[in-house]
Amino acid sequence: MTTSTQNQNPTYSEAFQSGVREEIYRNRDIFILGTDLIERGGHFAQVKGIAQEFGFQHVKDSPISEAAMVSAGLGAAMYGLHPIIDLNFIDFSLGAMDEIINQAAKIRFMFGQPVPLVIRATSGTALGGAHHCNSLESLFAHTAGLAVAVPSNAWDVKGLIKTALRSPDPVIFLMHKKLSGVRGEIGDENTLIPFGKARTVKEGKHAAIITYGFTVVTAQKAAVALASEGIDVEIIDLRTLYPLDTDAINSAVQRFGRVVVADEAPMFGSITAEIAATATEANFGSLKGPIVRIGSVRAPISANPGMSEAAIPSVDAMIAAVKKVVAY
Amino acid sequence: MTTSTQNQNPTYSEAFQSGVREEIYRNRDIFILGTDLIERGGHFAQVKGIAQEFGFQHVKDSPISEAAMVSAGLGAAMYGLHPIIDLNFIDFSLGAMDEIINQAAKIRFMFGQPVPLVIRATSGTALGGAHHCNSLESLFAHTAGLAVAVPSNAWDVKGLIKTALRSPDPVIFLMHKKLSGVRGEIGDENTLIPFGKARTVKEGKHAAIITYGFTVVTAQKAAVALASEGIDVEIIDLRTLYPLDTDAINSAVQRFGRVVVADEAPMFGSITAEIAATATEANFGSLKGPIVRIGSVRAPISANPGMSEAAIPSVDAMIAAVKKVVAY
Amino acid sequence: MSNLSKEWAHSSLRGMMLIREFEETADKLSLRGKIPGGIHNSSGQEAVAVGVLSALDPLDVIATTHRSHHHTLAKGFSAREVMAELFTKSTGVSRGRGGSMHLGDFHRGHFGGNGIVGAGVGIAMGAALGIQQRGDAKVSVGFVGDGGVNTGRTWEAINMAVIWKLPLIVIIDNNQYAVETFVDRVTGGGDIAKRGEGFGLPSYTINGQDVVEVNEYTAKARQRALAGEGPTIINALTYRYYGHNVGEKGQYRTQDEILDWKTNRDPIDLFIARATSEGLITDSEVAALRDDVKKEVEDAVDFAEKSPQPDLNSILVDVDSGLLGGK
Amino acid sequence: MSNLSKEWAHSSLRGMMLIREFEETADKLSLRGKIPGGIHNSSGQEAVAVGVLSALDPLDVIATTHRSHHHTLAKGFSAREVMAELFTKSTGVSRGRGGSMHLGDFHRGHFGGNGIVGAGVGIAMGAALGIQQRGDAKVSVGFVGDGGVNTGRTWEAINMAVIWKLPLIVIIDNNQYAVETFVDRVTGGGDIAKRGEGFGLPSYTINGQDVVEVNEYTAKARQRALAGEGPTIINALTYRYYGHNVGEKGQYRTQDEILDWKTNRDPIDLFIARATSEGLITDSEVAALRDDVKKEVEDAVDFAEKSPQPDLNSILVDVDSGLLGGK
Ligand SMILES: Cc1ncc(C[n+]2csc(CCOP(=O)(O)OP(=O)(O)O)c2C)c(N)n1
Ligand SMILES: Cc1ncc(C[n+]2csc(CCOP(=O)(O)OP(=O)(O)O)c2C)c(N)n1
Ligand SMILES: [Mg+2]
Ligand SMILES: [Mg+2]
Repeated sequence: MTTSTQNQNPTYSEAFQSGVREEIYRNRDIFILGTDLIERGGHFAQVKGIAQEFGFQHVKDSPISEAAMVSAGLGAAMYGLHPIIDLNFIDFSLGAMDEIINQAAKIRFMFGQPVPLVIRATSGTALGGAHHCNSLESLFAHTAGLAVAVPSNAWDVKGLIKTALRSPDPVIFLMHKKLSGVRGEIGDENTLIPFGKARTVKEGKHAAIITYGFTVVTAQKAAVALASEGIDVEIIDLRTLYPLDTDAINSAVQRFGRVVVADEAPMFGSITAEIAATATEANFGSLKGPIVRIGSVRAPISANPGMSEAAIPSVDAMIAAVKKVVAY
Repeated sequence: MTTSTQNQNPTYSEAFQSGVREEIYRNRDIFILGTDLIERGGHFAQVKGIAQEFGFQHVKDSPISEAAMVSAGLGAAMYGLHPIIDLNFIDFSLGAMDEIINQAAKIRFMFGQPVPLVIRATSGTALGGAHHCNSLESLFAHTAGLAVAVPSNAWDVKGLIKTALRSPDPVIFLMHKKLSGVRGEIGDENTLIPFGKARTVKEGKHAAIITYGFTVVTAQKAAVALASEGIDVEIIDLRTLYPLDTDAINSAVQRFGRVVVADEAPMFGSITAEIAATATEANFGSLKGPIVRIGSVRAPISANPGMSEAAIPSVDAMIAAVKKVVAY
Repeated sequence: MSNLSKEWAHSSLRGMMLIREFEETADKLSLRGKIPGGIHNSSGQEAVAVGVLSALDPLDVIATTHRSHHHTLAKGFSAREVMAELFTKSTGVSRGRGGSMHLGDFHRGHFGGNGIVGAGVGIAMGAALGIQQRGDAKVSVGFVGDGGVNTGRTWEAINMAVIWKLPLIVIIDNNQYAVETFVDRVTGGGDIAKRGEGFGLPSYTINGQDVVEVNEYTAKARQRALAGEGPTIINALTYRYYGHNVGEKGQYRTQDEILDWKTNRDPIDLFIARATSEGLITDSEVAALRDDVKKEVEDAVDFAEKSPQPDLNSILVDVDSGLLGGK
Repeated sequence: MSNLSKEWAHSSLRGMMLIREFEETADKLSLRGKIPGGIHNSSGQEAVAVGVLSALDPLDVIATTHRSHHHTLAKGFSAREVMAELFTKSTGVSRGRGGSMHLGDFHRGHFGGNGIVGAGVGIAMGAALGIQQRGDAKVSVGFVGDGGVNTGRTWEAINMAVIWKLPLIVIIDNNQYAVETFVDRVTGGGDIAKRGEGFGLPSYTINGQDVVEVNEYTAKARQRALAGEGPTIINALTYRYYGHNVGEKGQYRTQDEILDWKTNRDPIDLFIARATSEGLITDSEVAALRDDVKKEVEDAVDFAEKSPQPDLNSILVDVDSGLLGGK
């Protein structure tokens, strides 16, 4: 998907802008609400220029009130609009969990009426310490009523946000902070990416890595190193955690019988457990050995870069995991 | 553990009172803070009489301010006290998630100093509808820095709360609403139950059910029915979800090779996935077939009793799951 | 001569009587185990509900609390669909899934009761934002209890409504107790309206037992909201006759206190007295109304009893739209 | 004759100068990539930090925000241990794990900076409850920014402090912007002290550029807290000279505005002028202090540079005590 004219390609953040712009053209009910969006365009420039292009009605600068931000979006969505609530860092969603988990997620079930609401935030481990590096995706994926997107590249950001903005359901849209500036091709205005459809990043012969978000990059690096040792590993990028592409997962297990599931959330209780457990139950006979999981250690993320890096799966850990399953 | 003098045994709620009372005698730094505790003794009478016995300093009636309740406990714990923050229903913790997940859980890691804080709440599926029936235990267990207790009977309630009140770490203490009135024997003032040690509810010969909380009752009923068909199933009650008794889990997998993991949280992404995935990875060779999970459907809980019941694992579902693993 | 119309007086009185009859009946049914999970009885608080809702347009939005039968009936929902919901029957307004705490129908401007204290104000604020974004000539009303004013989310929402001048009215259905906790014991400053003023919006403490006063303040707040001037808080002092949840008694308030409110400040009695003395209604008309609401509630109970349970196979329906590929 | 002691004047001036020198130095180091994750520079806000902390006892508790170098230095933490923490070195006050936003040491009454806006007030309130439970003669101070006063958690905590008369002082380190958002655009009512009054506690808006005024109001609030009369809010108006995070500029405020504050309202200049005119300090003493803090910060940088990184193998240490059986 990367081309030789890479410099002309937008960044991951700009891909978000692009998708949102096109969708506002189609649907004037869309607006974005969050802190420091109008001038600054958000902490990651993810909505830069949109207020200037479409008017202030489409971009609202909010007080620091995460609970009210989400309930503003929620009430407006119930009224028929299609808000994007930009929570900046996903860490701050912890101040709006009732609004997300008790309200937004459950309203359709209770009242039979749609909640077309996107909650966007930047996620994942980088610098900034324990309060800015939470990986909360498994909390949201566990919550009935929520869809969860975790794009790993510009193309997917744009295609997935466009789909989210045409969906009547609440979507948690998680963008990884280490990918913000990474450039890549993006689709045109008709390129929508369905939720629940994984992407094969790279086909392989010997084993599969199932992953998402920034860990896709780690997997790609591992794949290169493994190739030099004659191990050809397939990489599957889930793109959304709910709906989850169980077909792609089952197919990988059935084809290889050797599977690594990886992400950078604390491994204990992460979504990789759901993937491994369900795939094992459904395809036990196909497995040459157990699905191997890798993830982060059970610890908060330190502000120290070395410690922060050490917490999450390294390329080496990924290589070791693949070798382990290949050796079955 | 039930005796013939059952009527003299305290209820599950009274067992909590008993443990807290004894610990306040030992340690005057303990106090309880929550709504409607002094007169009413809490919604489930879980602290009834304690204010009258120990004085108002040990029981504080709070405004409806879950975030402030937890931060009150947190700051007091950092100062050296040992608060019990009573959140009434665990559903209301969603209004204090930042205080629990970002603050209480991470402080020891960041500052190297203890946070002796217990957060108690009633949990699980019963009547009351979607906002009063969340099963959030996997969110807490996934969070580094938190311990999570999920007692299934009066004995364990008392023994575990006593241990929690002697621990320097934050503990989420989840009591199941359907067990509140169930009577059982309790230990004396020196009976502490360690965290991370499962209890064998019943030994068996053919397979094991690993579970906790109210689902232990479901498992017991299933075991009786299965016995009549000649299937002797072991039941393991985890008692705490973090620390998790991986020794007991591994032993069960190794001894039987046929294991069911069950709880009543929505199954997608629940702690049963962690248990199944990790146990499979560690004991693949011992398994006669995949670990089978049962849990609740991916849906909010309805106020309608029939729908509410239908959402969680029935005795029949438990029986079917055991038969499935026994048939491997 | 009265400044009230006969029509308004009759309909408001009937509205309050219907609520009272409904709640008294539901209480007994709940005690008899007919209503799963109990109810939060609003007997005594009728004037707040009817005073507010009679000042609104049918398409205005409300979002409310765990104690919301009165708001829902006053919004024009039928006793049948509300009672059936309490019974968690499929004919209930939330198809039996919501129960007593989760009555609602967005198409009719009812954005739901709520199991979470304070949440209704946030939702109402969001609806007000939706109204503003669309440029509609409507207002949104968020109900909250005296206990709910100590939740942070309530003030976050109010602040947002103030800075954006949203067409929001916050009604504090102030029955002076949160479960067993007296409002003054937990409310810093003790003056909820003053809190509101600190957040920059007009805030009035009014007599919530006087349906006319409630109506007038609400109408004024509605005008202000429609004029684009922003939100208003109305702190309506009232009283609940029953325990927090059905069957609860407790020692936190005296029998004398309860009796005093019932005898001297009952909103229905007060309004009957006024309407009668102002020649708006006769004793026999009052009696006829009483009969009428009694029949309506009897019919509602009958309807609820006979209605079917929700289909247990529908348990995964409407978790999400399915359009994103869930299941 | 001045009512200030020479000793207080010298130490307060030195405190402010140290902060300024520290921040100017840290800013450059951060731009050079020495400080992982950047910093929130408090240059311009020195009088709030020094004014508050000089009115407290060393064992009083503080809990603060993402912008907390000034509070931490004013609390008496050495430039070495703070700078080393910014470098995320093992010798830092939080062993390199916290970084710029998470400075703290409970034993010395510092309950931490915080990455979450508003969280410090809640923690300080909890500490105040701890103090009250123990019957200690201490107070607890929670810092929060102008942006932080729109978080619900802040008002929940304040309410709790009011009803229980907790020994809490809330300092609003009001630099008038939250990232790029001007306080008036997002603060309903526009008057933070009035919000406080609505919650029932004395609330003062004061000149945060005047270290003496800040000190006096804090001392008064401390007396009130120690006397068991409860919390106070002090809304101290100040200004940050740099961008929100290091290196940030933005168009949200004019260069004129920044220049005006720097030229006409600089807290250090103002205090030097006063102290000099009141005969508390001489020009050469000022110059000596300047030299002194410069050396202290140089030494701190040197210390930080030379300090070792945290041991990567310690990553699972202190996640929990291990006593409950976790790893
Ligand atoms: C966030 C939250 N905390 C606690 C509860 C439990 N609870 C339900 S109603 C109630 C009291 C509410 O009091 P008030 O707001 O005055 O309303 P009232 O019941 O008097 O109508 C409480 C504490 C809840 N539902 N939600
Ligand atoms: C709950 C939460 N929301 C948003 C942020 C992102 N953020 C960090 S600092 C800041 C601005 C805070 O402004 P203010 O309280 O005035 O403090 P100042 O930066 O001016 O010192 C924001 C929005 C955060 N850290 N926490
Ligand atoms: Mg009340
Ligand atoms: Mg500020």
